Amino acid sequence: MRDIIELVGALVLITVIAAVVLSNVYLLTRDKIAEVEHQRELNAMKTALPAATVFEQDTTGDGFVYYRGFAGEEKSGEPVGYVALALGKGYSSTIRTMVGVDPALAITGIKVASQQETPGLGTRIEQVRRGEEEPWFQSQFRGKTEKTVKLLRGGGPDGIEAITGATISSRAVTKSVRETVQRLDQVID
Amino acid sequence: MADIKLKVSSSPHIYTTESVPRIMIAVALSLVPATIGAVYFFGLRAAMLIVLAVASAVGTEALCQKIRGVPVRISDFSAVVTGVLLAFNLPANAPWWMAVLGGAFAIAVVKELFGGLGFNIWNPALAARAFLLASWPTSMISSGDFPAPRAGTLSGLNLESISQATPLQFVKNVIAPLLQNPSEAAPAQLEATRTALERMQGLDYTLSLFWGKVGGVIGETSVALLLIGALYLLVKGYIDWRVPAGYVGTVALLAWVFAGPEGYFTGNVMLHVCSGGLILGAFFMATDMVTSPVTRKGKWIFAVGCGVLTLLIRVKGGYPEGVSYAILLMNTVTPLIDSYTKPKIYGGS
Amino acid sequence: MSAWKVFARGLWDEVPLFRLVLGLCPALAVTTSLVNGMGMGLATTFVLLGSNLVVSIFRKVIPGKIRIPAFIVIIASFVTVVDLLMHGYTPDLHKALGIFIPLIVVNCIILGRSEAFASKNGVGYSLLDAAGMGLGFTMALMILGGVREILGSGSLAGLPVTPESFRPVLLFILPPGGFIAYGLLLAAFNKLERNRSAD
Amino acid sequence: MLKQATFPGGVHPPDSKEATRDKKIERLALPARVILPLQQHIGAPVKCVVAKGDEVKVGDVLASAGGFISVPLHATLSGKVKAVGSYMHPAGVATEAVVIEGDGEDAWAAGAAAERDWRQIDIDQLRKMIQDAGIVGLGGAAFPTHVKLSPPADKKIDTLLINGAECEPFLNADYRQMLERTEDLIEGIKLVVRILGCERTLVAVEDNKPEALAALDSLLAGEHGIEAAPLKTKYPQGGEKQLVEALTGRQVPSGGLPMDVGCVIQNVSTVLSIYDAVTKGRPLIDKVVTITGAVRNPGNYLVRVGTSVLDVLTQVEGEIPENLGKVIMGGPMMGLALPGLDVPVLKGTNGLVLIERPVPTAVHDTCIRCGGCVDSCPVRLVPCELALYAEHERWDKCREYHVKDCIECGSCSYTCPAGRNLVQLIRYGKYSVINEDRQKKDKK
Amino acid sequence: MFDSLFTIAIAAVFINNFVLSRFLGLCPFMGVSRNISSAIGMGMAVIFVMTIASLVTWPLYHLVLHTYDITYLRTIVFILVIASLVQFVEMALEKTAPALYQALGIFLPLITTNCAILGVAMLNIDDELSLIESLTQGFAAGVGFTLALVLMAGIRERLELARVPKIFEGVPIALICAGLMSIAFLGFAGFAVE
Ligand SMILES: Cc1cc2nc3c(=O)[nH]c(=O)nc-3n(C[C@H](O)[C@H](O)[C@H](O)COP(=O)(O)O)c2cc1C
Ligand SMILES: Cc1cc2nc3c(=O)[nH]c(=O)nc-3n(C[C@H](O)[C@H](O)[C@H](O)COP(=O)(O)O)c2cc1C
Ligand SMILES: Cc1cc2nc3c(=O)[nH]c(=O)nc-3n(C[C@H](O)[C@H](O)[C@H](O)CO)c2cc1C
Ligand code: SF4
Ligand code: SF4
Ligand code: SF4
Ligand code: SF4
Ligand code: FES
Repeated sequence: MRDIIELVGALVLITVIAAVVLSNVYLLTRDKIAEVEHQRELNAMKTALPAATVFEQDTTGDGFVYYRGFAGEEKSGEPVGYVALALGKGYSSTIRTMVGVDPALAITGIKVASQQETPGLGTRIEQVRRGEEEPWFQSQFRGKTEKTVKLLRGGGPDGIEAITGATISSRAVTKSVRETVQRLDQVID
Repeated sequence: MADIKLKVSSSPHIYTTESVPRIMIAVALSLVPATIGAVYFFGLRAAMLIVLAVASAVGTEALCQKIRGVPVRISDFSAVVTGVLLAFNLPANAPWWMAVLGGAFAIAVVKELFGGLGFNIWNPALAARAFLLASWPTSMISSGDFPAPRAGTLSGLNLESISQATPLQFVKNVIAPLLQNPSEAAPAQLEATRTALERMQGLDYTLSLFWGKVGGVIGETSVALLLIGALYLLVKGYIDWRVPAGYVGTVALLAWVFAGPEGYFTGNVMLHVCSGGLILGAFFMATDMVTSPVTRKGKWIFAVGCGVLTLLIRVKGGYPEGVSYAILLMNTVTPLIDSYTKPKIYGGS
Repeated sequence: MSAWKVFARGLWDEVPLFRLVLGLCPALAVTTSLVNGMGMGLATTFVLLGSNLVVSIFRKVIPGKIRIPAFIVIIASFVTVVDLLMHGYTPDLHKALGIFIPLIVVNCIILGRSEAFASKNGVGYSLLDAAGMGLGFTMALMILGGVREILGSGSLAGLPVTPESFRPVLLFILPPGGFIAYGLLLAAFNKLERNRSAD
Repeated sequence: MLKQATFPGGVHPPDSKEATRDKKIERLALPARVILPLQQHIGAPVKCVVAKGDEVKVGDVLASAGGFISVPLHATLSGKVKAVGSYMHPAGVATEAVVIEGDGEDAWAAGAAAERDWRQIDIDQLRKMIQDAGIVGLGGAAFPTHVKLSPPADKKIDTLLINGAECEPFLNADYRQMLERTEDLIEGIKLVVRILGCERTLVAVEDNKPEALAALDSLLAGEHGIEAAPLKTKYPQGGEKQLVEALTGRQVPSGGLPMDVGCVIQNVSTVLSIYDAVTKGRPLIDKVVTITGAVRNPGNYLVRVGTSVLDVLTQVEGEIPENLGKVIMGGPMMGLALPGLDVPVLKGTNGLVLIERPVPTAVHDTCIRCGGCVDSCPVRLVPCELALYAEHERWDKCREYHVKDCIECGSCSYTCPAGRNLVQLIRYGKYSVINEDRQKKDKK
Repeated sequence: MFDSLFTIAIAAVFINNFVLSRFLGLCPFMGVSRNISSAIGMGMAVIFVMTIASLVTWPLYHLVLHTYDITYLRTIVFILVIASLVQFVEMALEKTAPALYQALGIFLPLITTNCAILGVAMLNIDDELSLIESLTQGFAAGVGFTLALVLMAGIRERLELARVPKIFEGVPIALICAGLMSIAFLGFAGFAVE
């Protein structure tokens, strides 16, 4: 019995030492991690609404979360646009897309935040063609409005060209973006 | 006189006249009608794909056998069968190199690594198709750009306002989404969709599937031509009737019960039976003896399992067709089926 | 055994993944690219170094009966440290490796080295052993990641390395391709080894 | 007539019986010399009671039974014992044998050839007579017949099956005897029935021998409890376990004997030998042998046991064909390929099948899992797997998959399109497992 | 709720099979798949341990670690808890159910340091599942593991008789098999289970 107590004591001791060491490492890295997470989110929002530098979160009564974006350092004055997360059921995953609009509700940009579609098909919603900077599918959304965010063969100014072989993913993004724009429309008035 | 040299060997001293090459050649022959059909329907491009797939399969077989240091036995014709069946599973506009890579993968990875003829667990042609599908999905999935067969159309329907696809893809990827999102569709499209569904129930439609007026991969087009070959194999006893009977029967039954446009017991059985490569798969690929169970009971289980999985994938899964994966999955289960379906021995307790 | 031998063993004779088939899950799950493979390898190396160091220092005071749980605690601590550091300083890699960073804790290589080596040897040798094993593991993961990335994405370390007309073999970045690539590499390694021992 | 009985599995090799089907049994002239291997039965070894130089008459005992499960060996020629020594056996190994040089007289030992009425003899005496006549099962197994006719008291025998199936291709020895000695056969059956006291007897004949069935039917018309039973023509219909299953629906338990399910099986020739032994005091000294295949004078011949195959063929053919490639003793499915011609005809020999050069051989390929062997195995084993396990010397697996139940019928090998020699491999597995068992037992 | 549990179960068994597509539990998958009977034993042991690990770690995380804001101790706490749990189960089984212990006992020690168990505990947290969902995922992940393991065992029993090239014998061919199995399991991709 004494053995056992001794052994358990030793183990507890080791664990406590480990916990103490870890809590220190945790404290050292906590701020950095928080910053990194914040930065990640900020980057996505900035891609969606390039004009803004700071964002202010707001939540509607029914739980819809959106952000007001401001140019400059201060979260004050007239917002240069709004950002919200769109969720669409794709082919094999829920596609999460950050959507930005200007005050006139024209889309300023979108950024797919996460998706697990089929490599080579659905994942092409994030494909960057060689020699280009931006994912071509997402860049189509810039300047579109609620009316023109819809799949259209050939794309162009009046619609979004679907990805061949991945209409379902394309539709999921397009539809969820449209619905989010509609949502924002209700909110910002 | 007594010093005559006699051959001593263990009994029995007589044998069946069948042999592996004879069986394989028969299977290759049985595929001739469908091959001619493929060239008729899709032109020389289909011929090119078949030739390339066969050449690649046979070449790879010879090469692998050389490397392994075993006698080269390409004359057993099994690689030819694999090559033809692989090509049959490609769309007519597949790039030429896919036939070559597919043939090489089928033989090198799926067959020779396991020790060659008789030892492979998975159907080489189907595993290669799955490899091609996962690697270059855009070239293997019809996005309305599979070529239509001569004298036919891709979906078997001539409708203006909705996009074309092979029948099951049409149902799954064109019709279903349109019906689910009516707001996105133009009224003309919805109208056309309803018409399409209606026509797909008709006898005319089944007949177009039967004769080969509907698109798909190059070997599945004409049910009639496939059945001619299958009949020959059945008569020769090279394929076990239990497998196609169990497979097609299960699909038909389940399609009738579950796979209707509305509600149970409204399913269009003939659509499910005559399209999506079921006939090709059930008669020529699920029957590959190497990769299916050896006992009769096992064959029944295998066949019914293929049927259930095929319909499950078609109705619930991501793919419109399902035959190739159903067979591959049942290939995976085959060793287990074999070990649990050993016949009860004579006099056993 | 010479110091060099202790170190070099992990690089060839006992290289984890090719000779000792252990640590399979991270090896297959994260090696869709060279960088991921390297990241996983280095993270594991860090934990190996840390745990071997601590275990060898305290090897005489840890009671034999609770050796294994004690080692696990030590390993888990270093894993947590790596997890936190990577989260803060290499966030993208942290995201890509996901759950497989904390799972380093169950990597048999690490517990195996603590048990088989560090608990019986001095600090210097233990560190060399950890470095050798860790680098061997990293190397193996990089080879696997590199091969899969070139074939499956047409790039290496994110840079395009194949001609424009090459259409990547997506299978290699999918789960089946992981198994197959590893199987083929392992066989190639066996072949090399057989040639070597034939000489 | 019963409906044609059969069993599951089996194969249909071409029956090749036409050449000798209608050939009456002919007696061959006495040979100058016979070689008589001492051990021609399964069971306890015999004791040789003659020495070089002894004068013997036909029917004299050369070796006496070594126990209950054993039978004596008799001289099949009158003359002088030329040697007792090691001679080549048809199975390809040298064994102890007695060689007699004939005096050309065919003088019989005293006591032989006396007429007796079997109904007057008591049953134990009958059994003794059968043993003393050296009778063994002539269906192939050469098991002492009197043992089979002495079932232990706790085994009630209700059915006697007379095996006239002769399912091996080419052979007609049993068939010819059924036609030519129908009445003797029926007397013999009644004799056996008396020994066993069973109620029902079925004389089983494949339906490719309608004449034999008809002959039996007409003679059995008024008989009570004995009837002819037609069988579907299929190999190995004549296997005893298959017969039991086909005719009674019972299965002999694995590792058991037919008497465990109330049956005794006797071959047609065996019954006739019993009849001859009891009523005429004639020991088992000759045998009807079908000689066929690549020969000019195919036929059914009555041959003295011990005559060398060379002598037999020389008498039948005049000279040995130049291009002789293989000689099978027995049928082509289970028979032995002879190592040479200077080997004797044995008690159990029922045929010699000659094959010309080039001898057809199977191409050896890997198994393609066609399942043909599985469907054809009358024991319902999985030969393809058993053979692979035997090839890899996995005795544990061989045991698990019942290798010991294989009856070595060869149906699996016959049917295999890949030409795999399945029986050979399975036999290897079977005897290795039996050896293992024996060693284990010895240790205990 | 039943629907979501069903979805989780189907996903863990077929669509994202733990072994074949999530790459968890590969070492025992390779190590204990040589014959069917031990594969079944191992599988049962894993199902058992995964379920109770899910049952125990979930409250531990949500009620203790989260509440006191020490979630960074998750790895260390989980691994210790799982290790003791396995030990405890082993002892309890030995005392109370010797027959079951006979069947599963030899596999339990192998399981302690197996990433599939720790993995499922962590995924339950990362996927933000409820307790009952975690239990479902734990059980189903074990079933998925067992399915893959038993199928693999069947295949490997047959492979013993195959003429696999020398350099592929053993682990390499087993990996190729796992790859082809995983290709076959792609057939479950995109299943719409809801
Ligand atoms: C293996 C497989 C994976 C697929 N993955 C996706 C996908 O990620 N995204 C998608 O939209 N459709 C996916 N699909 C569905 C088909 O590609 C479908 O044909 C397509 O969505 C319809 O687009 P289309 O109108 O351009 O043909 C997948 C289909 C298969 C067989
Ligand atoms: C595969 C096989 C086929 C056989 N075929 C015959 C046959 O056709 N005729 C026959 O009398 N015995 C045949 N036998 C032998 C019988 O099984 C059995 O031993 C015999 O009929 C018993 O009678 P006996 O003791 O008088 O020989 C065969 C045995 C085997 C294993
Ligand atoms: C009836 C039958 C069907 C066959 N089906 C296929 C097949 O679907 N795919 C294939 O690669 N080979 C097939 N083969 C050829 C051969 O059996 C196959 O390549 C083996 O799996 C190789 O070991 C078939 C052969 C026969 C006799
Ligand atoms: S942790 Fe252990 S069990 Fe898991 S992969 Fe690594 S070595 Fe294998
Ligand atoms: S396994 Fe034996 S019993 Fe079965 S068919 Fe072959 S030889 Fe006959
Ligand atoms: S008959 Fe021959 S090829 Fe067919 S399963 Fe049996 S052993 Fe294999
Ligand atoms: S403990 Fe588990 S992971 Fe480690 S080697 Fe054994 S089975 Fe594999
Ligand atoms: S790393 Fe081995 S079980 Fe996952």
